[in-house]
Amino acid sequence: MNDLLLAAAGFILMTVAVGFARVLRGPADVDRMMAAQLFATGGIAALLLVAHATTVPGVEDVALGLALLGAFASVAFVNGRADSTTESAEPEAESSQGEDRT
Amino acid sequence: MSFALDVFSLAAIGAGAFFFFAGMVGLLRFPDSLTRLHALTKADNLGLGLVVLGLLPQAGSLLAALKLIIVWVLVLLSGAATSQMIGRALRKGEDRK
Amino acid sequence: MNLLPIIDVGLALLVLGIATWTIAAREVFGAVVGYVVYGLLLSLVWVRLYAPDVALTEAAVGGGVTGVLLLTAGARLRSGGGKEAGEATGLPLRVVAAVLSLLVALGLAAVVLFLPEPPATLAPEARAGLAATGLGNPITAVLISYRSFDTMLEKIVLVLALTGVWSVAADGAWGRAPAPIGRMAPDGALTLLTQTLAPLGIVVGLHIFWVGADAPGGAFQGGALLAAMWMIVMMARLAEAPRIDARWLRLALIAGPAVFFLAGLAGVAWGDGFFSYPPGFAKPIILFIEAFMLLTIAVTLPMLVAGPPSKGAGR
Amino acid sequence: MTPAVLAGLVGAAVVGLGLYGLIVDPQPLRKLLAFNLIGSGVFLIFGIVARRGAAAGFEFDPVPQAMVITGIVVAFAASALAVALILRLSETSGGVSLDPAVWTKPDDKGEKGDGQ
Amino acid sequence: MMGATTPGGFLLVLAILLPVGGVLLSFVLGGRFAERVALAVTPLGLALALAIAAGVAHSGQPLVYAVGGHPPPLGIALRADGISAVMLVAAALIFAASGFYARAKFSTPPGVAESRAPLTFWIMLQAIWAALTIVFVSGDLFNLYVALELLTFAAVPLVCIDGRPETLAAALRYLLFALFGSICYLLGAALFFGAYGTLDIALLAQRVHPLPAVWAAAALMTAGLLAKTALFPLHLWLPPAHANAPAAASAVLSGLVVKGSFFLLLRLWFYVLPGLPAPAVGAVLGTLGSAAILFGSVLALRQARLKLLIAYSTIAQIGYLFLIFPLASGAHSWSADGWSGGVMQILAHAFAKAAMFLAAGLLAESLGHDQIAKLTGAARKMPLTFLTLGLGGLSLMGLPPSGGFAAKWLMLRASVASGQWLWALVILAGGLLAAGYVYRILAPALGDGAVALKAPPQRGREAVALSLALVAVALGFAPNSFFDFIEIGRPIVMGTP
Repeated sequence: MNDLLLAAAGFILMTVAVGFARVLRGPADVDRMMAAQLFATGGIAALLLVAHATTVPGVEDVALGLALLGAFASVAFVNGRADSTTESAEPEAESSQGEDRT
Repeated sequence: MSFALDVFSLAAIGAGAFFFFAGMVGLLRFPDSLTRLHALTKADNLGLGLVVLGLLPQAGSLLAALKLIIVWVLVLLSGAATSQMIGRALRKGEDRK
Repeated sequence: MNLLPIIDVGLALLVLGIATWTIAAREVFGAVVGYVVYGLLLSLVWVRLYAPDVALTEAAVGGGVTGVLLLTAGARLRSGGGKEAGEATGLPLRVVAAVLSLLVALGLAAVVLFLPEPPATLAPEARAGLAATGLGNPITAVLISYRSFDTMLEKIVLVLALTGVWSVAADGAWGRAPAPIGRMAPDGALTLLTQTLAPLGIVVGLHIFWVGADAPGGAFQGGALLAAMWMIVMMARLAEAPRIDARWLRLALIAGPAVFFLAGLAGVAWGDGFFSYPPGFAKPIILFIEAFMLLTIAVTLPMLVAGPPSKGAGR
Repeated sequence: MTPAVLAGLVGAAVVGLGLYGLIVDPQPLRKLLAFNLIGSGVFLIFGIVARRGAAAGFEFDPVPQAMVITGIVVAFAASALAVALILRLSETSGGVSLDPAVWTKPDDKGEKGDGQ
Repeated sequence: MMGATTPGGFLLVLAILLPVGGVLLSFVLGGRFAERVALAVTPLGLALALAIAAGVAHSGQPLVYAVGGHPPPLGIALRADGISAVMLVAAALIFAASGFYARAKFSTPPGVAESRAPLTFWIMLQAIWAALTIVFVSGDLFNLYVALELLTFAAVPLVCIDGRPETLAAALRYLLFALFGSICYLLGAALFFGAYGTLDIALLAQRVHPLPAVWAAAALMTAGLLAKTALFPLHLWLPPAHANAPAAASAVLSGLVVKGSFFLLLRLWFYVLPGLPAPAVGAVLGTLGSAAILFGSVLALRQARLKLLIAYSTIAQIGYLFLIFPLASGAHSWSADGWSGGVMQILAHAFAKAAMFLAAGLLAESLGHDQIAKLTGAARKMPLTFLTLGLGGLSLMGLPPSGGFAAKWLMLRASVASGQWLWALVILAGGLLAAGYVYRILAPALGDGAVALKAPPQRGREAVALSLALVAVALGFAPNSFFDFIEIGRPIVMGTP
């Protein structure tokens, strides 16, 4: 049973690793973000499987943390790229940074 | 009984692994970002969902099982919302890619 | 169990590959994406090293919050119009650097392979002291009891880092709030996500803090998750960063180290000396200290990411 | 090869990679990223020290693991301070370089440069 | 025993907690209170430092305190020996002087509840004090790592407190060097722990063997600390950082902060690794030190700005410190001279350099610039300031009577007695070069000419700077009992294990 769980974990890990090629290739930043998101989900799945097979305590909590942070990172990605992919960012919030301080 | 549960677990996890594979293929092979996004959401939601489903019978306690489900819900939530945001960003910035 | 080594080797190669990408990537954004993924993979490695506490910290602080910090920085640099590029390093220096790095890596690998046997450890001592603390998680015992002094000073480091971040503000901006880290106009999907995610995340963060006395988790990990939730709320523009001269903020920022400090001194009055907890009361005192540290971490990390006060904000 | 040894080798390699990036990359933000990589490699080496120290019913030695947790928080604080300096430098000088020669908007509030 | 608390050990905790508490209180109260708290902390800190010195002198043994009642290896022990006590007192004096001196520049302006530069300055000043106190008394290598980081985080914002791009770039460069240094140090600590399961200095000293892991750890820690101490060729960050900071901060940075990382090098090689057969290490460090002396002095000779000249002089004077490694190693008859000379050099340079930076700050405020070429005749207008520069310069050159003379004389004796002639030549050459750059400051200033003062310097601040220079001179009269005192707790080689 454990071997099969590990095999599944290894397979998923390998799969998302190949998907990481999208991070390398792009072309757009959103593609990179999507690959990262796939990676996060796959990583969580692999973590759960490996941990179950090796009986490390408290791994559900680690997975919970990773899931939360995955969402957090995706939001930050979208957030960080909003300006360079769209024109709709708030002008005042941003320009206040560059101009007022000089 | 436990044998049947094991078979169920393995089947679900195997199916989950397959969806990850499908998501990866889509991510790499599909021609543009929007269709890739489509492939990705399938893998996210179904792949992890099936793995979690498969692990549920193996979870030691009710709390552990609950946590597994919350993990899935969290990924589902963030996946849905971020893919919508990504989609919108893509639509707005189509010419700038 | 002969599959495990294969997975380990695969994981190791993957970690190395992604680390290489973060160094080699041409653009900052791509490198930071790589770094966040790298942080996630590292937490898998930490689980394989039987270190779930570290895995959580690495995922939350190492990958998550640091990733967002770098990402926000990259975005702000771009929007400020600053050039990111310096002149590229010449080939001779690259070769020298490569050789030097390779030698360091090889030397380090050799040293790691030939660490003296039998392995040195403090695990028995840590086990022996555990009963007196009433805790089940030895790492929490190390952090809040055996080496409490380090932990308190590390909280002071956070206070100093924040003072340092604030200190680069323009003089006229002092006292105001940091510029928003959310850059988008309020977004329906993001608002909805935040409204469901944040409460769930807060529950998870508090849970991880609470179980930390006996299971993996604790104030660091829980606090970092709460911090991430506050940052999401700020990114969704559901709340803005507070003014830096707000009294409640200052109090929250020093609550952890201050309570730690006072608990240490209380040990002088009622225990056996500085930072000794009276027997029988150790666990409640430790949880009390941790509760304030949780607060301080949850408030400090987002403020560190938000940056110095800005003239445009917090009117 | 045990996972601990493997992780140690990864740690050593990551330290080397980060060192290369730190020396070669001219952009301060990328230097910071490289610094974080070195940090994670160092933490991994603490990690294998902890794993080797499994004894007394623990699967790990908790002392070095606790040190890693402290170290991660300190490294984050360092990154935050560096980011603040980098952003402020780019605002005041119009460029993010340690070399004043490439600044586009030299701030003339200061009385003089290096006096060379 | 080694890790057990001794009477008076609690003083060490108090000495650390006082500035730490000051930081927290200043941060939360903010505004004018930061200055008041910092100034209130100063005399108390000096009193504690003196009490610790008295305790060490009285018992003739290091004071020890096991924090939390957990003795090493599990817990952290604080230890103050002779040099810790001396450094604590020196630091307290320099902090008191800098704090008093800085009041004119860093008081919160009226009508404002809180402003940026004063709050930053007073918090960071106390934080540097806290960090240095830990550096001087902690007995645990990881605890010392946290202290090193505290020191970095406190020192960097002081460099760029005026917010100009030059100073921001200097601060960023300083931060990157310092972080690199810390991470190397931490890696060394990981290897020490991996080899021996403890990071307690006294326990490690008993356990270390010449293993690959130990050599690697020692090399990494040394490299990291060299970067933080700005030893040639890792000195690039220092001159812009020290020369651009406000004078009160420069005094602390140049006089004390670089000594913090140097102090850890002493701890590493003379306390953790006395059993390591390492003559080559002494030779390498001595050679780098010699290069720093010559290189730093020559560059100091070529600077046009006074503060930059003083900063480059720091690089040269740091070079002298590293001669302690070849001159004080082992248990030879001459190594006590080398040790005394090295410690005396730390102290003499700390006071002389702090005094000179404060004086240079007064000069820059009064003249509106610090260009050496335009100082002609300035000494007549500001005699006390130039007296300070002259007395500090006396100590840098190593002319009697001064602490610098005592330090260099002892080092010369050790190098002659040990037959290491090369170091003697370098010490003499460095003295000549120092005479050259001090002459460059004083000669035009003493000549005829008319400079216009924007404002006369404040007498009180001149007196503060002068008093530090007088301490540097007075160190030249240190009695033998002083040198016995700094030997307390120094592990002289007990033979290689």
